[in-house]
Amino acid sequence: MSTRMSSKVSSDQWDGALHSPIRAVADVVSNGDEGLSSRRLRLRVPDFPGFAPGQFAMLSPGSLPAAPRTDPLLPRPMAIYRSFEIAGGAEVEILYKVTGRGTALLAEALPGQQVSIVGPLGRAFPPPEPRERVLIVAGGTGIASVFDLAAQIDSSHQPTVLLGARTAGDLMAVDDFESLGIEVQIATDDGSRGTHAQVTGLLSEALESAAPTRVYTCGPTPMMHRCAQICAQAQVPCVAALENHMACGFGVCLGCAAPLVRGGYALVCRDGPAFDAASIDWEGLP
Amino acid sequence: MSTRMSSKVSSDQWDGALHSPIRAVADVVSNGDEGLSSRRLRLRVPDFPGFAPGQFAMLSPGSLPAAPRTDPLLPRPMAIYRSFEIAGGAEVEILYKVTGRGTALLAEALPGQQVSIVGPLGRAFPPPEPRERVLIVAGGTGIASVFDLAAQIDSSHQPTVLLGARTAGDLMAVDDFESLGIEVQIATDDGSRGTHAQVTGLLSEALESAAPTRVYTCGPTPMMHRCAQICAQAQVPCVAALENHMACGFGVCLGCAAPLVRGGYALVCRDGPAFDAASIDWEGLP
Amino acid sequence: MSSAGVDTTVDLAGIPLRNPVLTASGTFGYGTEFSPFLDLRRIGGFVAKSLTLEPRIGNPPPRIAEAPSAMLNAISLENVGVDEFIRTKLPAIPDGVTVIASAFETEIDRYAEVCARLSGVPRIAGLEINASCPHVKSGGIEFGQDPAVLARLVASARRATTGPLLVKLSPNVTHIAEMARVCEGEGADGVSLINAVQALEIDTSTRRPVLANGLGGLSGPAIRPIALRMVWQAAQAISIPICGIGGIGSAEDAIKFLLAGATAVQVGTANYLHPAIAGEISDGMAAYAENHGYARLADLIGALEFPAR
Amino acid sequence: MSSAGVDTTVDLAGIPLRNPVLTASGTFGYGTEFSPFLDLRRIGGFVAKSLTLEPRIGNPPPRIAEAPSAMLNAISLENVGVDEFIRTKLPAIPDGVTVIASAFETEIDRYAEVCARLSGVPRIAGLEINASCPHVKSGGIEFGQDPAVLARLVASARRATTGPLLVKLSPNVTHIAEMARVCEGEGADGVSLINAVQALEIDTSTRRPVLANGLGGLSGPAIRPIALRMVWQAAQAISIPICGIGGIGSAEDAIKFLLAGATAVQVGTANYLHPAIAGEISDGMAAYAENHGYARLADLIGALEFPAR
Ligand SMILES: Cc1cc2nc3c(=O)[nH]c(=O)nc-3n(C[C@H](O)[C@H](O)[C@H](O)COP(=O)(O)OP(=O)(O)OC[C@H]3O[C@@H](n4cnc5c(N)ncnc54)[C@H](O)[C@@H]3O)c2cc1C
Ligand SMILES: Cc1cc2nc3c(=O)[nH]c(=O)nc-3n(C[C@H](O)[C@H](O)[C@H](O)COP(=O)(O)OP(=O)(O)OC[C@H]3O[C@@H](n4cnc5c(N)ncnc54)[C@H](O)[C@@H]3O)c2cc1C
Ligand SMILES: Cc1cc2nc3c(=O)[nH]c(=O)nc-3n(C[C@H](O)[C@H](O)[C@H](O)COP(=O)(O)O)c2cc1C
Ligand SMILES: Cc1cc2nc3c(=O)[nH]c(=O)nc-3n(C[C@H](O)[C@H](O)[C@H](O)COP(=O)(O)O)c2cc1C
Ligand code: FES
Ligand code: FES
Repeated sequence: MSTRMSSKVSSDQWDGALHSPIRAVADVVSNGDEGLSSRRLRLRVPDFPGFAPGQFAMLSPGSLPAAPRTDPLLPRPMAIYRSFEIAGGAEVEILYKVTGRGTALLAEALPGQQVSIVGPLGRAFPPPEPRERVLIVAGGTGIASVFDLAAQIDSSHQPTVLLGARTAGDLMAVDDFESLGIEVQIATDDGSRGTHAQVTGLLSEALESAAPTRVYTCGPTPMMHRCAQICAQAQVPCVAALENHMACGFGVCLGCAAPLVRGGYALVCRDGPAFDAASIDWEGLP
Repeated sequence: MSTRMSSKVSSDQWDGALHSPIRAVADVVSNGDEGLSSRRLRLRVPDFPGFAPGQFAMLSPGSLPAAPRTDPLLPRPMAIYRSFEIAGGAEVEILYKVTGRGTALLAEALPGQQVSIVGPLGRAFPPPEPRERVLIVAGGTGIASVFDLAAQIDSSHQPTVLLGARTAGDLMAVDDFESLGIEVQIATDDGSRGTHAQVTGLLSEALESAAPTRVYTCGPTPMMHRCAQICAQAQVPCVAALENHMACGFGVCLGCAAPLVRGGYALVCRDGPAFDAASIDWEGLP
Repeated sequence: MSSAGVDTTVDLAGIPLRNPVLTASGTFGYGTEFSPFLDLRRIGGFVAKSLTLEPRIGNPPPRIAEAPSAMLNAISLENVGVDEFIRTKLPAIPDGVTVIASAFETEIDRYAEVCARLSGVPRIAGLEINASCPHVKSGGIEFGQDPAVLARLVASARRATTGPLLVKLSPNVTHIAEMARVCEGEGADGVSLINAVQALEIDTSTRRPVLANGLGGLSGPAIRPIALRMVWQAAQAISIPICGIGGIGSAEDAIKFLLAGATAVQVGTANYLHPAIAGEISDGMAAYAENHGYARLADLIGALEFPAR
Repeated sequence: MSSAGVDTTVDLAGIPLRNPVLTASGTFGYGTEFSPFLDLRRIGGFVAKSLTLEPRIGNPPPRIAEAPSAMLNAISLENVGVDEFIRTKLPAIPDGVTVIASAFETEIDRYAEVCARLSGVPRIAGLEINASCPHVKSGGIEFGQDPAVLARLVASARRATTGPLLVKLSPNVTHIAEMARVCEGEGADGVSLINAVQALEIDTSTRRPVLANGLGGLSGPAIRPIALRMVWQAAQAISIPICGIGGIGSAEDAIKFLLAGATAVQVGTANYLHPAIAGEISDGMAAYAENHGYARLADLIGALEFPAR
């Protein structure tokens, strides 16, 4: 699948073409406060080959200014939120929260400055089976990881997005999801927006319908773990996109290992980030 | 001497009052490109006690943003160019060139951001004797170190400023010196502005007059060394402000040692930065 | 020969290299992972992930963490095993790419067996034995931390292979020069240094180490001045070639290692930040030589002017 | 007792400290230099610049340089000498400030003489002997690099003073735990670790070391994970108290050292960046204890939950 505006691709298409990753020096087009707690970064990436939903990129905000810094050192993994084709490449959008030093440095990258990017990395979300209804459950920064999935899924799958956060202020991208014209349900821990509940409560309710369903989830580990349990009980397939710490993003540092139920480890960056939730040893995740 | 606008103090006054240094978190008021190769930083420094000509401050541009960095690590010494009293402190001006990673980081400190400052540090230039004519010879970033000296010296000393640079584009602060109403002579290595010569050539010429003279100099070590030689030959006192590398700026790391003719070392930050040029073992300087 | 007219070739312990830039074991996978980013023929070659006799799955996560200008890792022994490497990984590497295989184990005879299996395999230009592994029989201290144990390890590996043999030293020692001399004495063709520095990082909210393993190895720019010192010290003590490793992220960094006495360098952690960096370092080294009037990069080896004592 | 109601006092090797934050030798001058910035009674105390028998002038410049998240120094032995310290520096220190004096020399009997002169001086709460100096008679290796030499040094210093005796260890060793045990065995009351890590930085334009001395000591955040590892290893081996040093720049950093087993900490390079940082670290440690439900900072000492092996 190539870089696109918002044209939908049929779900069985996105897994087909793998986009060979590139490393590029990207110009910052914009990097604005989105209100709530998130920021939207737009990068002009030369030769960007496109991406499939679920893929991510590694961003190094500190390595390119006139005063290159080695602290913070490691690049930060970020889902590719969406991209727009332009001559000679693409504008790539990242939706992120400032949660530490690397993302704070990213927030300082102003138009006119540059950010090093490596991507797209990882595998796409596996597409749903033809007649499956799709439920997308996301929380925290995981919300950014599922936006393109929501955007790509054919309406025949009746996609519903369940977004969770501690408070209304912690949510991100709600308007974008709503503008896709798909159903969005919100739960907050403090009731400041949507249902006063955990998002996994919404999931349980949604699974009461008997229709064959597939769940996709991305967010804090406890949330995904709970989704996996609920789906296992309901005998519904669940795909979870993990957010392990990463150093390289393309399978060489072996740092992002996720323990598997059958023993051994998968590499989140290479074998994921999306996995069959039933295959993950959730207790063994950090 | 307290913080001031541009009121001159009589030269025997500035050495009297020592300003106990402070460490402060300073707001960046402005940080603009000055044309040529220099930049002007203005900081709002709470409780700034004032300074005397020749004193400097240590600036840490990377330590205070939302994403504190430990690389580059050490603070950078910068002459205090001038300061303006405001309620509760002062606005302190620094004129600097981007020559490496620390100064490049300083150039990124935007209004609204903060810079940690420690100062004023070091001793003032020794004032001239009552009837001495004053010649100020400066080059490179050393030009910033002598501006307040030029501003403070009483017109009875007939101060003349000799500024040198490789090219016109490497000069800084020329307009400021000219607006002091004192004589400014310029020499560039390539003749792109002023005399096509080294600034030390201007000095030799100026010393041909027999009037009792005192020379102040700050700039690249080879330039100051040459000034010292010329002055020694002409039997004219020469005060040189050294620019050794520093870690602390207040006499505790012992890093800024300058070798003395009589053996042993002086600490540039504590015993200087200004020294009787004849006391310095110029060959032993890095 | 680089296009600049500088002779960039070096001979590392009998391994002829196009240029002095290798990539370090454990930071470059099995080579093919980098093909989207870098034509491996632009660099001197690469050292593959260390191999054990059997495939190993490694430590539980978290395995990595960040530290000031550095990263910590405790990947442990995870690798596909020596046989799988020879069967599937090696054939996937493009022709013309110089491959150095790395061996590590927990006992000396197992090390020797890994070396024996890698020995004589056509695509492998040389072996590097990673002496930074804890030796089971010495109560967990690293092979490279005890001169007597190191001597036995090197002697045994030497018997197991006739090809070029590099020994990769642990930095967690008092006298790196002594360790380098042991390697030279036991017939190693060269030494590689340094491996990651043993370190600990703690999470004050959990009051546990950040790595599941507890201790880990520190790598990246933070360790470069330590690595440079050790390379210089080793270079004063031995006459076999040295491969310099530790925090190299630019051509200038690599030049420093040559000046300190290294014949070649390995780029490690920096590959994660910029997967084509080793190629840029190669080009930049040739440019440095040209700008400074050196006809051959090899002329920079050991050219440091060290102050008289 | 801090205002927060947390008991911040600790007993470091017989030296009662108001709180666990000291400042490190060579980074805090003789104490008074910091008075414009910090009331020294806010911190546990300070370790003065190391003293030799005679005043020494130190190395030629450049003596310092920057490295990734670190600095390098080769100040060498510059100090006013032990007698001048006692005569003029000590009386200038405000009452109520805990002073630890530091001794270093190039031979064992000279160390002992420095210790003897500092011993029993009323304002001095304890001695720290800096074992990272090159020992002239051992061909320049550091006292702290050879267990036998270290044992003789500690035994001799022990005889020279009856007061609290800390030994400051060199990190440039294979087994820090062994060195710590030697100190304990010879009667030291505590150990301080780590000193700067031996390192080299090179200027590729001059092709010379950046420091006039050639080698230097690496300090600052870059070495913190190494220091933390060594403190933890020493804490597993000895039961005398440990003073943790290396790259500490925040209360969180200091807490990590306590968790790893340190009774107190010393702040070094960070004093240059922010001359009141030690005071902020003291306050922050009390706040951490309060936020995490510890009534005494001392309860954090060694509280690290290390994964089972
Ligand atoms: C595949 C993938 C996609 C992601 N997509 C997004 C996204 O679209 N938007 C967004 O805001 N965030 C996303 N994240 C999380 C994001 O990577 C972290 O928030 C970020 O790395 C935190 O860095 P920091 O320096 O601000 O935090 P610090 O806590 O200072 O980071 C310290 C170290 O921990 C790592 N780290 C900390 N938190 C996380 C985390 N949650 N996941 C992975 N590594 C972490 C950092 O990368 C760094 O190496 C994604 C993570 C992964 C693995
Ligand atoms: C007392 C004093 C007053 C100064 N006043 C001014 C001023 O008003 N305006 C101005 O532009 N510059 C001034 N300088 C020089 C200024 O400190 C350096 O240009 C600056 O430190 C360079 O830092 P960097 O990170 O950009 O360079 P890098 O080369 O990356 O710095 C590496 C290290 O070397 C040190 N260093 C490099 N060059 C110098 C130098 N010339 N002097 C001292 N240390 C250096 C840095 O501080 C740092 O520790 C002054 C220096 C001193 C000692
Ligand atoms: C994640 C990771 C895994 C590593 N695995 C190995 C390994 O398997 N074998 C080995 O000899 N060195 C291994 N190393 C050490 C590197 O090869 C190198 O010696 C060290 O990282 C220092 O170089 P650097 O600072 O450039 O990274 C590993 C390093 C890292 C960061
Ligand atoms: C410039 C400088 C001078 C030092 N001088 C001494 C000294 O005289 N005696 C000593 O025991 N340690 C000395 N040290 C080492 C420090 O006390 C400390 O052990 C080391 O810097 C590590 O701590 P840090 O990373 O917090 O700086 C010095 C360190 C620096 C940076
Ligand atoms: S992040 Fe390096 S292997 Fe996955
Ligand atoms: S800069 Fe530290 S003593 Fe002068």
